[in-house]
Amino acid sequence: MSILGKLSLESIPYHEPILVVTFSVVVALVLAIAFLVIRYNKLGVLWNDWLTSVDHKRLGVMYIVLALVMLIRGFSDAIMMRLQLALATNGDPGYLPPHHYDQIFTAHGTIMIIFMAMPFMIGLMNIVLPLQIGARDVAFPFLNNLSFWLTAGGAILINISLFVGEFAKTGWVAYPPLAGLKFSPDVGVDYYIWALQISGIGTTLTAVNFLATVFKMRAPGMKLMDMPIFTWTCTWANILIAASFPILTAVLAMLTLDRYLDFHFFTISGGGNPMMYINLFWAWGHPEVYILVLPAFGVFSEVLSTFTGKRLFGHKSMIYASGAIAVLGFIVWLHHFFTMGSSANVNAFFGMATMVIAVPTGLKLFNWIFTIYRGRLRITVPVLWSLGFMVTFTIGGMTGVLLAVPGADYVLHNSLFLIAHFHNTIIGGAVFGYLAGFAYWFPKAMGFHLNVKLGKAAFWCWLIGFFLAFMPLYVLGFLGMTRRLNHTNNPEWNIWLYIALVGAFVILAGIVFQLLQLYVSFRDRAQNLDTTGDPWNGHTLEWSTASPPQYYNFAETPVVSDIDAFTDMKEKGEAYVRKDSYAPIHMPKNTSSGIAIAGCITVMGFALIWHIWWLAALGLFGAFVSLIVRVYTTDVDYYVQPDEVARIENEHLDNVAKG
Amino acid sequence: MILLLTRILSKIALAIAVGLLAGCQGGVLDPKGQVGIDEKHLIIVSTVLMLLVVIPVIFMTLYFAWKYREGRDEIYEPKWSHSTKIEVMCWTVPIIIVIILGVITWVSTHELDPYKPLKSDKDHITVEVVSMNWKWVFIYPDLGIATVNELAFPANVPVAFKISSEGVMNSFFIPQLGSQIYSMAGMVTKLHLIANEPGTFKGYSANYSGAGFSGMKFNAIATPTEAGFDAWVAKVRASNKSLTPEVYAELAKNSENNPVEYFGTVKPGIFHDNVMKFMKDYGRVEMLKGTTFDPPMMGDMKSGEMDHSKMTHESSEHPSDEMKMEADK
Amino acid sequence: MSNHSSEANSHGSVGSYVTGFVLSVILTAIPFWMVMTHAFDNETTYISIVALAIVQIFVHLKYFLHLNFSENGKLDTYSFLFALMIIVMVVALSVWIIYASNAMMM
Amino acid sequence: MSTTHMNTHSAHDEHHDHEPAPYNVFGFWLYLMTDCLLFASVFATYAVLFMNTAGGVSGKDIFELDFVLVETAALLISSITYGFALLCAHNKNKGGTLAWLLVTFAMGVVFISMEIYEFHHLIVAGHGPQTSAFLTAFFTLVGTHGLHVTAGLIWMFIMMVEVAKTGLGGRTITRLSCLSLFWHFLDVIWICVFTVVYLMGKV
Repeated sequence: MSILGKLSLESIPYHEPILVVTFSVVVALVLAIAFLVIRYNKLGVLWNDWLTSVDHKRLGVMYIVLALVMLIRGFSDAIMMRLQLALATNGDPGYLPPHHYDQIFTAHGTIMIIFMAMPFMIGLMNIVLPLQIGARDVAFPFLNNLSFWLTAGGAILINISLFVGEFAKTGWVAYPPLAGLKFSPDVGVDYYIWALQISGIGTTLTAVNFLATVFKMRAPGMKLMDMPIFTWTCTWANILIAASFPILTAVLAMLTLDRYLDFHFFTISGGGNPMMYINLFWAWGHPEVYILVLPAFGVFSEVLSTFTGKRLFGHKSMIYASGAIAVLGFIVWLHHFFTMGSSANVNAFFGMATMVIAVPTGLKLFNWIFTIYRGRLRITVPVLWSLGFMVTFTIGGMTGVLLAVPGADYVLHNSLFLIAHFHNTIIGGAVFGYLAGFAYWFPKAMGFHLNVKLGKAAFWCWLIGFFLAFMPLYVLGFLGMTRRLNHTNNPEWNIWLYIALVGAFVILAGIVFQLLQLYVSFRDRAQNLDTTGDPWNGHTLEWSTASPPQYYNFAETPVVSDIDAFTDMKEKGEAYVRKDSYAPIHMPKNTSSGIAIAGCITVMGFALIWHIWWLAALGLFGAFVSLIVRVYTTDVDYYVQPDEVARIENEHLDNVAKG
Repeated sequence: MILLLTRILSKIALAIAVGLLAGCQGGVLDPKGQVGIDEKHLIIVSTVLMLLVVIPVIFMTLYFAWKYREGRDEIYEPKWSHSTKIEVMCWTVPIIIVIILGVITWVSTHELDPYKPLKSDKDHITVEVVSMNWKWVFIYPDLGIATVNELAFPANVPVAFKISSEGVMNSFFIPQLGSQIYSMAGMVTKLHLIANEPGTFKGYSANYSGAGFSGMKFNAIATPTEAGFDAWVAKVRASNKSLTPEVYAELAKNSENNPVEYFGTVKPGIFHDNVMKFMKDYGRVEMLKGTTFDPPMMGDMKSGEMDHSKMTHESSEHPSDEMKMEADK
Repeated sequence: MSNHSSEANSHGSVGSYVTGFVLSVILTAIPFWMVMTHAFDNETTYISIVALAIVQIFVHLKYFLHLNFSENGKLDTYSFLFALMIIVMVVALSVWIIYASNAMMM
Repeated sequence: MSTTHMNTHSAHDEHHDHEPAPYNVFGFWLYLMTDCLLFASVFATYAVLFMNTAGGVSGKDIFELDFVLVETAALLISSITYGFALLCAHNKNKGGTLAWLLVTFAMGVVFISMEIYEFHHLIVAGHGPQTSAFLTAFFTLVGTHGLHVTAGLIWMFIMMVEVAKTGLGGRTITRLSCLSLFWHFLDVIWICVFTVVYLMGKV
């Protein structure tokens, strides 16, 4: 074997025009960004203030940038698939042969879940959660930076697969034996494994980090049950991450051993049992869905409470409902494979357990409804997303319960009905929530408002596009169309496939409006500054800081005595009080160790994909050395001096007074 | 804005309703077999039950959002955040519906268990199904014939499918007849279906299995009479091809969009042999009664294995069975 | 005020370590003896070794890992108990699913 | 200052390198909980695959309980010696800490050497992890524990160097406490391993 393992010039798909064009565009974009950065002399800023930052707010912004970039990537895949299915009817092969098409739907699923939704949710959590509990930062700021770079490393790997080698052709669940070496001898599945493994470890570390933050660093006076609801739902999500991602790590490691060392976990010879992969995969995969959607539930709660100018209805029952969803999430995973053929008792048990989850979820909907009841609802962009969610998600929940009835699932499983259902919950639930959170907290994170008109345009395109794109899939499911088909030959289906394509283009318009909104808002930011730090008359502590928040968050740790801590302070006249003197603030220094460690691990992942063993060993060694260097570096923190704090605080308070 | 939303939604709902009523031919809502009919009823009943909550929720969302929007002179109670009455209602209504659904689920899951033979005064026809890359092989052990990508049986006669795979996992699915079930190498899943009326129904693999997956289609022909079925059998028998282990191995190689093929003769027990070549690797140890690893199924499993040797007709003479015994030692 | 005082409660003493050690030696020796000598029938042996293992795990948790329900230590304990609950659910249900499937498919 | 919260508390601290210990230890404990789940998955897999011997050897044929008993003894002894090391560390007894750490390290090495010997012995005898699903699951489960012990040993070695060089500062004690959790946690895993794999396999 050569020094580059399996890697050779033939691994570059230069004969595929679509990929070559994509590659050129990506290279052009990267060069353009690099040019702009250098032209405006921002390289230092980029490196010192962002890439090496341990500040949770900046890491949050970087997570969301990553999520948006991956959203574009994943959505391009979606448009290509819809186009293929609209073209490849009546026996026409379409423009994407299976070899390419199969990679696209695999990449679409993997990217949207692991590299779009997860970073978006973790990004919002990063920006907001420490502020909401009145903390200076997370418990382990450096670890936070490392987690981000591990996630980014995974994202980089999965995108490299576009241009070097190929991605998995197994579907995003990568079931063996199809994902085993016998049926997938190429590097695609290895890209899948290492991208997920590396980012998954980053995610686990994030959960540990935020759990320690929440349990140990709350502002004095804030009891657990008094934590803001977004913090609570994120906490449940983190508990789920900590409890479920290790299962993914384990199952991927087993698949790795099968593929690399000829082990027999899931092979069909040697006594391996592929059903165990399916089982463990979904033991992670189902909680994963709740990891995505619970924080979104938290966003809607915050948004509705803020924009009705009203306390959230049933704060406690919201917390318990989220907890019930989180715990029950661990006893329902079999509903992803009722049709595997386990016994009727097993299927019935898991079906009924799944339905039980509908109760706390339904309760949440009622709580939101009664939060609006007797409020003063301001129809802002975040509220539109929330209302759109409540309507859309209810439908998704209903179809979900239907799929939880094994007898119904026997005919709906793996059909487009299933595809429609989970897009209904993930888009209508999670993504709408993230976009609501994006609009809600944008002024807080960036210091200026988003353009409202474009925001509303984006919302309506998303909502209408969603219904156009996915309601036809429900119909197609009833018509018996199964998922992951490359081409079809059934005239009954055509019209619905065309409508779905139109829907995808309407969603595209929504994404374009969203990007346009970012551009226009940035261009006009001088007119739309948020000077007070509290643009929506918010309830929770993040609104008590400036926009964007001071890098140390709070000059003095706030003392909390109510669920709506900031409303309480405003009512008591304790908000915006000028202090005579401040204490010095202990802060962590930025560090490049996170990039170094995650970079080495990413190199190791790439080397393992291509069987370049020496490079893999080098990467592992590099990561170890970087870690040791970091651990024994003593110059990791500094103090912000009181006069500096006083200057920043007074400037903020002056702005508030003016506003 | 909200009004617009409702209008759009109602339009879409209307479109779907019309579409479902008018254009639902050939799907799972147009079932031609008892299993499918039961499942359609199950879908409808469950949906209606859930609509009891879903419609009020959607209505209340939009109505409250409209009624309590800013600028209208409605009651405003910023600190109102708890009402035991409402909370009790919010818990009980969904709980009641879920209990009803739960009962339906329990009963229907046992009723529609794919392993459960169908009640009928006629004897089952047994078909052994093997999914290969990328085609379906149907073996009629009692008739000694086999086909590729074409399945036939008389209407109103229950069919017992024994399903396995030659490698990758697939899912055996004839939407108009009802349930699907996975096909896995080294495993035999079972499915019982019946056609209540004659016709040609489309069959698919519902579980993605690689490049040629889209072409894994077959026609399931329910002949009007048993005589019609006999004629079909005679047609297959007329083929001079024979499904021997060598032909089977050749067939198992990757191929896409296979045409229909008939085999007039079949080596007896070929299905069993090919399942066993994977299953032999499963050993057994004595029962672990009274431990943490004491699943109630262990007992069933033993009998399941015995069933298995019963299910093939001349199992005892198979060399593969001896291999299994060896593995079991 | 001081971290050290709160730490001091939780890192044990020579006495507690020795107690834990002696208990674990006993709890290890018995199951090994039971299996190595085949002194009992299989069923009794299975039940006993599992029970002893569970007891020994709790001995380790108490004497070596210092889990307790004090103000400082209860979070650790609760997080462990939660993990334990998830483990029991995941392992038990996984085994149930696969054994039931095997039983149906063989 | 009325507040005694950790956040502001640390601001008054004189030592720059003093990290608030409870965060770290609690954070590390949470990491260990995630590790628990990882092991649980591997255990579940073992429970599912242990019968699938592919006609090859089963646990009854290859496990040697007296050997495992010695391994277990080594690990158990290393537990109490690590406890003594930690007690010494809290009493600022540098020499005692180093000595007990060394004993612990030696015990760990004994354990790992025996495990490597066992693995090597099995592979040479033709019972490698590629032979059957049972052996795959066995090697992976026991090997994952072994890898953790190895990582613990590397960490312990680094800590010995740290203690020898810098003494027993607050940060070092925190790290020793984390390692203590790790080391005792591996004991708990080992209890499950010897019970589920070796003892139950041999009944």
